[in-house]
Amino acid sequence: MAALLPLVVVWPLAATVIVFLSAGRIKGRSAGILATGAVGLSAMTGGVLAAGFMSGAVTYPLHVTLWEWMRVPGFSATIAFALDPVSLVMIAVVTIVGFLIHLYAIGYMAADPGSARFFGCMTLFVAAMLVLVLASDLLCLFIGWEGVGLCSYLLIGFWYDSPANTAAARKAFYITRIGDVAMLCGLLMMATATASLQIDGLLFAVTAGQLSPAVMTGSALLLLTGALAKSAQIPFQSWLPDAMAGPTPTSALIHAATMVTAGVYLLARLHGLFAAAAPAMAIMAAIGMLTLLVAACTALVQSDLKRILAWSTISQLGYMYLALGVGAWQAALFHLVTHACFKALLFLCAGAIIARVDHEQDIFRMGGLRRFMPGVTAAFVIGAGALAALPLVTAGFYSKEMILSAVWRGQPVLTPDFILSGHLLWGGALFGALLTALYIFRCVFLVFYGQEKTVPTGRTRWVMAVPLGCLAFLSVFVGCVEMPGDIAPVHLFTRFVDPAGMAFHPHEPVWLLLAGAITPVAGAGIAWIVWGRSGPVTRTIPETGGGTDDLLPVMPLRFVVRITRYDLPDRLAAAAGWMTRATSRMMMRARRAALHLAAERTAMVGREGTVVLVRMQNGRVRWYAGWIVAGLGAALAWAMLS
Amino acid sequence: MTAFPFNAALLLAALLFSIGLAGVLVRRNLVFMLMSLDIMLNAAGLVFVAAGARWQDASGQVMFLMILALAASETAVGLAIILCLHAHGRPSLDADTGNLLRG
Amino acid sequence: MYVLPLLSGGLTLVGAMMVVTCPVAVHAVLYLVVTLLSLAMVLAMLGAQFAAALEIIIYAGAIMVLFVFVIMMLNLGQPDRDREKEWLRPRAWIGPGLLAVVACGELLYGLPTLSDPDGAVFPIDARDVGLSLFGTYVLMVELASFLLLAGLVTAFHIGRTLRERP
Amino acid sequence: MSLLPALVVLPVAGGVIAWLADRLHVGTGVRMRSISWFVSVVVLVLETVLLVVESLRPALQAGGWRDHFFLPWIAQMGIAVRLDMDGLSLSLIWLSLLLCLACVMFSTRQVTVSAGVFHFLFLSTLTGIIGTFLATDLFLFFFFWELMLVPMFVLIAQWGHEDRQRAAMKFFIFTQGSGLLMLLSILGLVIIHYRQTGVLTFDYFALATTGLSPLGSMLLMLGFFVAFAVKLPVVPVHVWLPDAHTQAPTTASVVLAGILLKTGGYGMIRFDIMLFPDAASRFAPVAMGLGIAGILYGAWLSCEQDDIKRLIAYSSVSHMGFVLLGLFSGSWTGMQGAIIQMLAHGLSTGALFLIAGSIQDRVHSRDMRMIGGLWAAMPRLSGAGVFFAVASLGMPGLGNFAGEFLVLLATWRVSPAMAVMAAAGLVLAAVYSLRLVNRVFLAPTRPGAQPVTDFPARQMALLGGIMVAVIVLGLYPRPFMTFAVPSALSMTAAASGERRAP
Repeated sequence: MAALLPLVVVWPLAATVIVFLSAGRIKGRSAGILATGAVGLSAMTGGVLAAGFMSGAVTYPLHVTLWEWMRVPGFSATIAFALDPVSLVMIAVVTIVGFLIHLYAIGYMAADPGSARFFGCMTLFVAAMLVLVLASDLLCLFIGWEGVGLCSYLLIGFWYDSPANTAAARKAFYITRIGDVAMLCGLLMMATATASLQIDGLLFAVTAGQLSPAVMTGSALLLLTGALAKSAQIPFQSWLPDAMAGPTPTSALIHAATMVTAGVYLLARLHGLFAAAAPAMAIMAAIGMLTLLVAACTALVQSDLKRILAWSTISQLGYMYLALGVGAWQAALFHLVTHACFKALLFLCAGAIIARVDHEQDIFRMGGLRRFMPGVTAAFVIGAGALAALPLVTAGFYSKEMILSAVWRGQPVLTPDFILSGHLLWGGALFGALLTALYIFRCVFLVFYGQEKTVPTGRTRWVMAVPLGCLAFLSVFVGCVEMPGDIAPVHLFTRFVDPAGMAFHPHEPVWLLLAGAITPVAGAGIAWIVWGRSGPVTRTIPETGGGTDDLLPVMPLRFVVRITRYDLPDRLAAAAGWMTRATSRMMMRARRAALHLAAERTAMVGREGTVVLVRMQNGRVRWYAGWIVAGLGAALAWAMLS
Repeated sequence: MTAFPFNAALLLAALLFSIGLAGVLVRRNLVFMLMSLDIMLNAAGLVFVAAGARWQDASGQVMFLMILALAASETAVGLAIILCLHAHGRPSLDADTGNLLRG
Repeated sequence: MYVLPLLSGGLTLVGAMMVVTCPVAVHAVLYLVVTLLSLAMVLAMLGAQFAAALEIIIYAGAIMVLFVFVIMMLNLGQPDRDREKEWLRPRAWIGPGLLAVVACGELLYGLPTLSDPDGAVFPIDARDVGLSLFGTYVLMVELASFLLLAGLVTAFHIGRTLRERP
Repeated sequence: MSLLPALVVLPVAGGVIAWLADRLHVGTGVRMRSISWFVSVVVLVLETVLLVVESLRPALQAGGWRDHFFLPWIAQMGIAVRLDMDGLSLSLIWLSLLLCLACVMFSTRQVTVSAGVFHFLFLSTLTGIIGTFLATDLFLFFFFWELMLVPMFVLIAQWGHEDRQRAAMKFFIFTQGSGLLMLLSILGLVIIHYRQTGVLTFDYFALATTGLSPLGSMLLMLGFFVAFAVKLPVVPVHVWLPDAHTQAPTTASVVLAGILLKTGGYGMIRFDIMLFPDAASRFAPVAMGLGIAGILYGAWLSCEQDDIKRLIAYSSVSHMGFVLLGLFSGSWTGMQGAIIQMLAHGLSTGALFLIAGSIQDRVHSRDMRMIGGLWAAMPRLSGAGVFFAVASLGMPGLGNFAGEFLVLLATWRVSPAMAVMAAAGLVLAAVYSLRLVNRVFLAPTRPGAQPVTDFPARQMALLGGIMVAVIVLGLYPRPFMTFAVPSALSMTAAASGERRAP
């Protein structure tokens, strides 16, 4: 059984190596089939492991140490994998969602000449993500962590013909790299303190009190920074919307389902450490809260379909961080799973739509599409419902409900004097849920209802339709594994990932549940009034551009929107980038000037010296004779004087 | 024979040498430079001979002979070069014009 | 008593000065001959008759003839004389003169003043020189012969190229 | 019978043969242009065989010196031909040979102007480098140190690009001047040793036992340090490097970046830190500061370059900053990290220079604005380029990261603030590497680009070998960490201030 664990990673890695080694001999379609098959094999291997796990054939955690990576006095690192429920859940998400997206991509990328490269990068990404998920050593995890970043870079900039795309790719990499460096510093701090980065050993050291509070808080904050950058949370959020420049399957897999949730996974994995670092938790919760609201507001005023989904991803990740911040890492993980399903579904639907309307991404230029693509419409609506957390029938409802109830009870402690109120956070999260329903149903109504503005061509191929169906199914039913205690006492997920945390579900007021259920419905209703009715308030293309429509007079959101529209951190990042280059250029110039000056001085001294020397070396015999005599005179004088 | 004092010989040699030196330095014509050189060589020879006479040693005159041989060959070669230069379009025999490493 | 030494020494110096300052080549050669002859006189007075004889025969005879031949071949005339005069402006004398005076002063200052040995001058004749020459200094003679040979070959070579490359 | 002298002499002898072969062919009129190239290939293959034999021989001491050679040279002065090999030398020689083979396979065949001389100089540089890595007699070391300098100077000055004379002169003056300082230090050490023991010797192990005053050892160490710092290069004296790397012909760039810089690091390990441990530890804060300055400054300037070779050259400055930082962090960890970083940098940057040179051969420009996207035309070249650019930005799992991580770990133990600053260099590394990728490889094809040929399979195989080596270094550096450490005058002994003869 243990031998199967590395295989999970090996399949996609092998596919990558084959695709790249073939040097273009494996063309798009076969590369796609190869890649999909590899990820499928990976999923199957994961399935076998899970089966063994369920049947008790494998006791967890299952550790496989492949080899020792480095060993120096006072530190050692290994390339080692570990399988426990949390990583099993992540494997399931990565491989199953990954498989469906790969399948979809065979159809989506069929016409692209560089699709072999695309599939090579995608499988490399899956391999790196699996390394990240499986690693039992934080340094080994860091391989996967940076690996996914690299693949993200390669895939965002996949269509490199447009400089905007490569710029977006670089921006994504730079911003996450800043977080990575912070994380690396956190790793160094812990490595110095504990001589190893083995996760189990580390958590043991935390519980045993071997680490000083300063080290724990410091490393927790540094790791948090890395995670925030990876998950595009404030203040690192600006790269994710730009990352939509990549092909849609990439956006679905990397920038919705898996990579951006790596930070959530890391923090869930290290929840023991963070539990001991209360300020980090409070900061996490606050950032999650802030991000989910700001991103939701921003999503509300975007007009680009993929960007709306990107902001929505940031917002949903904010929910996860909020949950992590109040200590409900199970809830965060559960939301991660459901979010992976419905967000992947939404992205794939968006891809299907965009592919058929001639790569138009502006929702105001679409409309009435439900008549041309009923299947896609159904899938999108299911996804939207799950995102908005429509009660009972969607997976998103259960996971969001879990978060909300956890937040209600949570009390993040920033300092002993300053405790965030869980109820306040709950209110914010609920308002976020309202905004979520608003913006996603705004999309639904603008894109699928009303008059046609663009007539779609072609049809959605089955390789693209099948994944949509599967994901729609998952988006509806995956939530059934965990339900609030008031509806049904089903707690399969919590039991699975955290058997020890049984005291997680005390009874709470029913109105909490009701509020959580009604809010999305209300949001959808408002959206219907504003954008959906036969005589809607706004469905014309906004004149102002930049995504604001005349929602603004209707909703008192002007202020928030104004903030988010300007995307301050993005400006800051741009300014920082500009400053970097400017200072670099200045240093170059200064260096040149300094060198020039030095060279001039040297040359001047040299010239002055040379004049004398040249006088001496003019090739005239008489001068030479003169010099000889002068030398003679000097020698004689010296001899006589001394 | 009237004796020539040793110190006087040295004085004479030094003056002769300086005159020859000044000649070498001041004349630009190669012929005159050669002549001045000969004067300097003679000055050196004079010192040798005077020293030989002072210490009653034949070595001084041997050295004088050597200087003579040196002067002979030097003059021969020098004059040959002068002739060569003259034939190659340097009729002025200006020593200062030969400062470039070209024929 | 000192007339002859003074005369010969003075003549030597005057002749040398004339050589250095004279603008006409043939005159200079003649002054040089005068210098050499008077120098031979000095040598003879130093008791080196052999050296004096060689000075006259080889220097004043052979080498000076060589000079004269060359000067004849150079075919110098009035323009050359003018050029020499122009080259011998007083300004041209400053540096060399200074150097020469300094060198001379240093030489004179540095020379030891030695008293003459008592008694008469014992001449060192050709026999002594010959014994020394072919005894102690035989290797040097060989070297000198090499030098002369080299000088011969060089002069011949240069002269040959002169003939072949008109 | 030791093979070490053969190892040293073979390249230069082969170089002479290559030269003569070229001359003879010119003479006979049978103009076979690449005859000297063939000779070089044969020589390098022979050398590789020798090195394989050498690597497989049992070590003289377990875990210590592997081989030894001694021959009196100038006995009166105590100068001898003394060569010793340990794991560090062996790994660096392997690196040199691998890169030289790569050079020969990739670029030296393109040299048409007096190819014989070119190969002679190239191979004699190799002799100088191998000798430098092996010599344990200080005089011999200095001899080889200078030997590798002169042919390199001629290579740059004669076969370089547009501004080659100036660059070569700069290179020469910097390295020569600092080499003289080293010579002074060597002589000073020898004389002090002579005064103490009455034995005049240049033997490394004998000199290591010299008792020195603190000031004296500091001065002598600084003399060595400056020479190695110029080679490494350390920031204030790196000025020669960008010019030399940029203007040198491809082969020389690769040898410069891949190997010559490593002689600086090697010298610092063997002749600075191990010879003067006390002075080195006192000097460590300054050296580490210089290392950080190098990391940040090199990376920062690298971000703003338009010339592809210049960009890589500045990135070398940055990477070598890590080496300096690690060496002077005063622990095994840092030393091992620095060695790994040296090996990995040699491979990745050497390969990048090869690729840059190939681009220049094909596109006739080094200006990244003129090159444009190459992926469409040359996917193999571009793929390799992306790989090595990614390696140089410090991707975990590749060689550079292993080295950088160990260095950072060692630095963190000394001073977290320094480690943070050094780690910030990694962000800049991402900036310049990805700029390179997005301006040369993954970029829109320039309109009007000439059709070009991609790398043929055998060159790609060689590059693939280098890639595998980088990956192995990154994922399994342990054997190198135990193998490639300097022997004998061990660090632990050095750290505690006592010295031990071998």
